[in-house]
Amino acid sequence: MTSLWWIPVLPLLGFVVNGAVALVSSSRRARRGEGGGPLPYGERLFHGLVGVGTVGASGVLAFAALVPWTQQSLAGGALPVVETVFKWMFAGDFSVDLAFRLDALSALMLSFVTFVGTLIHLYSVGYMQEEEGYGRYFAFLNLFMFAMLTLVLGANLPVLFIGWEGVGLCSYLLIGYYYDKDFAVAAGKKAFVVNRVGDVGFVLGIFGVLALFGTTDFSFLESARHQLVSDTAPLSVYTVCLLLFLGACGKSAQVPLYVWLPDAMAGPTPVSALIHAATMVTAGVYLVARTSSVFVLAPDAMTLVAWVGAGTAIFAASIGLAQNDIKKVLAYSTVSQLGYMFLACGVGAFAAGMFHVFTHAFFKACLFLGSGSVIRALHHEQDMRKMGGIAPRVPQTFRTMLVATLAISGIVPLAGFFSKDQILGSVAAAGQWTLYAVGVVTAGMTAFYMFRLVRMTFAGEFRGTPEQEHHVHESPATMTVPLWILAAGSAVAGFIWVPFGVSSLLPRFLAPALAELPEHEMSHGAELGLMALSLGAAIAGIALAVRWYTGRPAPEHAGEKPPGEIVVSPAAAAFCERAGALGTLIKNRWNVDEGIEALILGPFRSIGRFLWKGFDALFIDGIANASAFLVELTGDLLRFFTTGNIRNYALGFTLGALFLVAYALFR
Amino acid sequence: MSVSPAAFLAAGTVLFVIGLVGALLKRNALSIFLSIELMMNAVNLLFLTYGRMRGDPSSHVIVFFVIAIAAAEAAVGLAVFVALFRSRQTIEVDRINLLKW
Amino acid sequence: MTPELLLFALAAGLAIVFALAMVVEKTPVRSVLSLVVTFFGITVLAVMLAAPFIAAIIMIVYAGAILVLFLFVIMLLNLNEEAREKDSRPVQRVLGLVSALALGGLLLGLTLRAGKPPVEPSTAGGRIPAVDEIPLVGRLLFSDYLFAFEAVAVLLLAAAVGALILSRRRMD
Amino acid sequence: MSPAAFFLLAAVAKIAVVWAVMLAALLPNLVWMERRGAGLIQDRPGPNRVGPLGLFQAVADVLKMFLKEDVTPLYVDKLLHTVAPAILLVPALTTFAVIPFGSSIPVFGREVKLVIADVNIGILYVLALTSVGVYGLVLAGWASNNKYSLLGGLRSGAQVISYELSMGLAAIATFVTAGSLKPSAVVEWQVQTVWNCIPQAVGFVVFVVAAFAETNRVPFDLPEAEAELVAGYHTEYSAFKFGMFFMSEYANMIAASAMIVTLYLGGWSLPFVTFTGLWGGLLSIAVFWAKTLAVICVFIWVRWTLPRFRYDQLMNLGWKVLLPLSVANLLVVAWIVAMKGPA
Repeated sequence: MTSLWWIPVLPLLGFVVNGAVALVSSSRRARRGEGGGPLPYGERLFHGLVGVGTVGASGVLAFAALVPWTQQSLAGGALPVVETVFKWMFAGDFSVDLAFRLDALSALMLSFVTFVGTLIHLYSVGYMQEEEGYGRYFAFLNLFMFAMLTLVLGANLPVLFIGWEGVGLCSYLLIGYYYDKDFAVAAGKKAFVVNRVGDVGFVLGIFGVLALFGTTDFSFLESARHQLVSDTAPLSVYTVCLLLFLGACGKSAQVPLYVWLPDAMAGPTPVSALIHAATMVTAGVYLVARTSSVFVLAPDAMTLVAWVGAGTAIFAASIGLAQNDIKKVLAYSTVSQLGYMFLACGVGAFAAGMFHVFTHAFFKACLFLGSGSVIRALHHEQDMRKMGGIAPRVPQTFRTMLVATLAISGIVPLAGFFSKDQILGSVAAAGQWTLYAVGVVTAGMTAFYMFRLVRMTFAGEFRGTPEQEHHVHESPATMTVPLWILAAGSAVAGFIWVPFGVSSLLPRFLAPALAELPEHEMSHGAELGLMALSLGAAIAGIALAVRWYTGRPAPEHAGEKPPGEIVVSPAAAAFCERAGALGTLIKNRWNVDEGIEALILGPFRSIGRFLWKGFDALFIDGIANASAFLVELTGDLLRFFTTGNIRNYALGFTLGALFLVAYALFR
Repeated sequence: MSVSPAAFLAAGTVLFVIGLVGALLKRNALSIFLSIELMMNAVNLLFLTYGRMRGDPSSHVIVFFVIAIAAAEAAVGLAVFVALFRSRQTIEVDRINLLKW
Repeated sequence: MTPELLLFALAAGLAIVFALAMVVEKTPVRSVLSLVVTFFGITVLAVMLAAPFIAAIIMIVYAGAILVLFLFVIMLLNLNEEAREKDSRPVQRVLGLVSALALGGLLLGLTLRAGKPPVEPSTAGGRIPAVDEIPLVGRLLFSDYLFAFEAVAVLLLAAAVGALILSRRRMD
Repeated sequence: MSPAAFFLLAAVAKIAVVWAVMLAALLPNLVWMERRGAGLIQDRPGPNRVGPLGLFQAVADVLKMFLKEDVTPLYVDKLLHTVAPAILLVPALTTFAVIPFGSSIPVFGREVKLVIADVNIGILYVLALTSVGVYGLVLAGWASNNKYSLLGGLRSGAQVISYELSMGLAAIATFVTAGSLKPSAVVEWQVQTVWNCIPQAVGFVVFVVAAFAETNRVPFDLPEAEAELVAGYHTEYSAFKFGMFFMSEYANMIAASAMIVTLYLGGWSLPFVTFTGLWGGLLSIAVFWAKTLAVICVFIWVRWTLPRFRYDQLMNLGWKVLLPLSVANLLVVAWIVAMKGPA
C-alpha cells in the first residue's frame, strides 16, 4: 500500500518545479526584451514532461492504492483507510488532522480524476504548444490537480475545504489565463466572486457540522447514520444541509449560482474540459454524496436539492438550445448534466448521481477536448455559425466527438444511457413524476442541442473564411490519442452499473460510503417502459436536430454563404419565428445576467456610490482631516521643544527620571 | 566580616551619577557616549549587588545581556559618529542639530 | 579594617576617582583610559560580589573591545582636544549639573532604602564561593532566557550589519 | 599555621618561583637564544664575544638599557608615554597566575597545586589580560605624537583584536572537551586522555598562528614593520622604556608558549609518566618549562625563516581563514561532545 499523501503531493512538486522554471524563464525573456511567441522546444519538453509526469505518476500511485482496496472491498468489504500526515490544528477538545481517506467514494473520484486529468495534461501538451505561457499553464494545471486530489482524498471537512478553495483558486487563475484579454479577466473574477457566495455557505456548513457532531472528521457520518431524525433539533440539521448545499451549488454551478460557468469558457479549452466539466464542478455533487448521511436526516432539504437540480437541468438545457459558441453550448450542457446529478441526490439515489459524475467525466471531457481540436483546426474560431462540413478534414475528432455526443444523448449502450437512465429510474421509483417529466424533456433537449452542435460543426458546407478553410487540419497525436481513450471511456464506462442487477458493481461498491435509504422497488416491465421513454425522447431530439440543421443554405440562398448565419432548414426557421418572444428570451439566456445586474449589482453599486461620495468623502474624510488639522496645530505648538540639540533632550530625560524617582521615593 | 551590600549600592549609584553628569555636561559626542557606558556599568554593578543579596543568578544573565547590548550599541554608535564626522567634520553635539524643526 | 573592606575601599575608590577623571579630562584618549581603570575597579567589585565570570566578561568586552573601538575612532577622527571655547549653553550646563546631582541624591536614597537587605548582609562581600556560577548562568541563558538570548544574538548581527553600512564610504 | 596564611604563603612562593624563572632565567637568555638562533639560521656566529658562547650578552644588553639616557620627546603625552610600556608588560607577567606550571608537591603535609590561582574562569582571565595589553600598544602609538607610531599602534590594536577572537574560540574548544574553564582541568583532561594537539589539530594550528599574531612576532610584526614604519609604536622610545617594550615582547612570547603548552601539549605532563611526590612535582615543573622553551624555539625559528605579511593579507588570514576555521572547529567539537553526552 503506497502512502496516500504522495498522490496529491506529486502534482504539487510539479507545480513548484514548473512554476519556478516558468518564472525564471519568463523573467529572463522579459529582461532580454524578447516578446511573446512559443517557448523553445527544450523548455516545452521540460514543462510537458514534468506536468504530465507528475500527474501521471500520481495517477499510477492512485491506482496502485485503489485497485487492491477495491478488490478487497468487493470481495468482502474493506474499512476506509485513513492516513494522518500530521496534527494540523488543535484547541481544547477540538482537533483537525491533515489526513487523507480512501474509501469507496474517494476511490471512485480518484480513479477518474487522475485518469482524465492525465489525459488532459497530455492533450494540453499539443494544444498549448504555441502559447507563451506554456510553463505557467502547466504549473497552474498541476496545482489544480494537487488541490483536486486533496479535495477528493481529504479525511475531514477542513482538509476538503483546502482542496475546495485550491481548485477555486486554480479555476480563477486558469480562466484568467489570457490575462491580457478583458473578458477573460472579468470571467475569472466572476467565477471567483460567485464561488465565494457558495463558500460562505460551505464554511458555515462546516461550523454547523462541528456544532452538530462535535467533529469535522468524516467519522461524523457514522454517527449521523445511527442518528434518528428525532434525536437532533431538526432545524439545525436543515440549516447545515442547506448551507452545505449552498456551497455545492456555488462549486457545481446550480441555479442561481450557475452564472459563472458559461463565462469560465474564457479559459483554454483543456481547462474547460478538466476543471469546468470533468472534475471541479462535480465537487459539489461529491460533497452532497459525501455528507449524504446528514442529508437524509432532512427530507425537505433533499426535496429542495432535487428541485434545484431538475430546475437547473431544464433551464440550462433550454439556454443550450440557442447558443452559437461551441464551448458555451458545452458549458450549458455541463450545467444541465450537473442538474441531473443533483436531481439524483435529491431523490436519494446518491449512487446514481455519482455514477453520472463518473460517466459524465468521460464524455464531457471528450466533447470539450474535441471542441478544442475543432477550435484549433479553425484557428481559434469558436462560433459554430462559421464552421460546417469539416468532418472529412478532421476525421478522428469527428468520430470521437460523435461517440461522446451519442453517449451524452443517452443512446444505448453508451455510458450516458446507463447513468441517465439510472437517475430517471430512481426519480420515477421515488414517485416524483413531475421531476421525472422534467428529466425526460431535458434528455430530449440535450440530444437536440448536442446534435445541433455536431451538425453545425461538422455537416454541410464550410461557412468560415476561405483562409480558415484552407488551414483546417487534424490535431497531432498528443491530442487525438486522449480523444480516442476518452471516447472509448464514454462508450464503456456505463457497464459498471448495468440495470436489472446483471452486474451492479457500482452500487455494491459505493453502498458503505453512502446513506442508506429504503429501496423503491419497481417492476422490470415498468423500468423497461421508462427506459424506452427516455430513449425515445433522445432519439426524437436527435432526429429533429438532424432534420433542422442541414448545414446547407436554404434553396433560395443557394450559392451564397452568408457568414455568421445559422443555416437551418425552413421548418426550423418557421418554428423559430413562431417561438417569438420565448425564443428571444432563450437566445438571451433568459436575461439572467442582466437581471442580476439590475436587481443585485445595481443596488449594490448605488449603495457603494453613496458610501463613497456621501459617507466616505464627507464624513470619514472630514474626521480624518479634522484630526490631521488638530495634530498639525499641536505640532506647531510642540515644535518649539524640538531644539535639535541632544543635550536638551538628555536634560529632559533626566528631569523626567528625577520626577519618577521622586515619585517613587516620596509617594 | 565582610562589606555591607549598601556600600556596593552606594558605589554603584555614585558611579551612575558621575556618568550622568558626564553625559549631561560633556559636549563631545564621544565623551557623552563614554559616560553612558559608565552609567551602564554602574547599573551592572547594582544588578550584581541585588542579585547577590537575593541569591539570584538571574542578575548575572541580565548583566550579560546589558553587556551584549552595550556592544551592539557601541558598534552602531561609533559607526554613526564616523559617518557624521565625515559629513560635518565635527562631533560636537552643539553643532549637530539636524533634528531641528 | 578587614581585608575585604580594604579591598572594597581600594576598588570603589579607584573606580570613582577615575570616573571623575574621565568626566573632567579634556583629552578623549585620557578619558577612555580613565574609564578603563574605572572598569578595572568595577571588575574587582564584581569579583567581590561572587561574579568572576561577569567580571571577566566586563573586562574582555568593555575594556578589550568596546573601549578599544573608542580609541580607534578617536584616533581615526583625530580628536585630540575637546572644544576650548566657552559652553554656548550655560543654562543647560547649570541645570544639567543640578538635576543630575538631585537625581543622584534621590537615587542614593532609593538604593539605600532598597539596600536594607532582605538577606543577611554577610553574604554580600565574602570570598569567592566554591560554587561555580558559570554552569548556573549558562543553564539560565539557555533555558529561562533563551528567547532573550536569541534576540540579543539577532540584535548583535543587526548591529554589525548596521555598523558596516553606516561606516562604509559612499561609492558614488 | 592557619590554612589562610598557608594559602597566602604558598601563593607568594609560587609567584616568586614563576617570576624568578621568567624574569631571571628565561627573559635575558631568550635574547641570547634569539640572536644565536638567528645566527645559526643565517649561517653566521651571532653574539659570541661577551662571556663563554656570548652568554653574558644578555647582561650587557640589560646594563646598556638601564644606563642609557631616558629621552622623552618634547611633544609626547608624557603621562601616557610613560605608562604605556608598563601597561604592556603587566598582562604578560600576570597571565601566569592561572597557568599550571607543575602537578603538585607536598609541603608540610599539604598538597600544593602548582598553579598560582586555580580560578574557574582561567581562560577568560587570560583573554581579559590580553585585551588589556592592547592598550599598551595603542597608547604608546598615540602618546608618541608621531604618525609612524600612531599607525603602528592602530595596526597592532586591530591585529590583536582580530586574532584574539580566533584564539579565544580555538581555546574554548579545549575547554568544551575538558568541561571546565580551568586551565588545570584542561591539563587534567589531557593527562587522562591524550594531548589536545592530536584530536584538535585544527584548533591547535589556529591557536598557534593567532598566538604569533598576538605577540606581534614575525610574520605578524606589522606594528613595528621597520621598512614601513621606522619602528612602529616604539619609535619614540629609548633606554629603559624601550627595554620594557623589549622585555614585554619576550614575556608575551613566554606567556603565549606557556598557554600553548598548557592547552595543547599536555601542560606539565608526559605520556605514560605520573608525577607524584615532591620529586615528581619538581620534575613536572621542569617538564613544563622544557616544553615552553621548545615552543619558544619554534617562535624564534619562525621569526628568522618567514617573511612578513602584507596588512591586507594579515586581515584576510585573520577574518576569512582563522575565524571560520576556529568557529567550525568549535562547532564540531561541541557537537561531538554533545553527542557523547555530559562528561
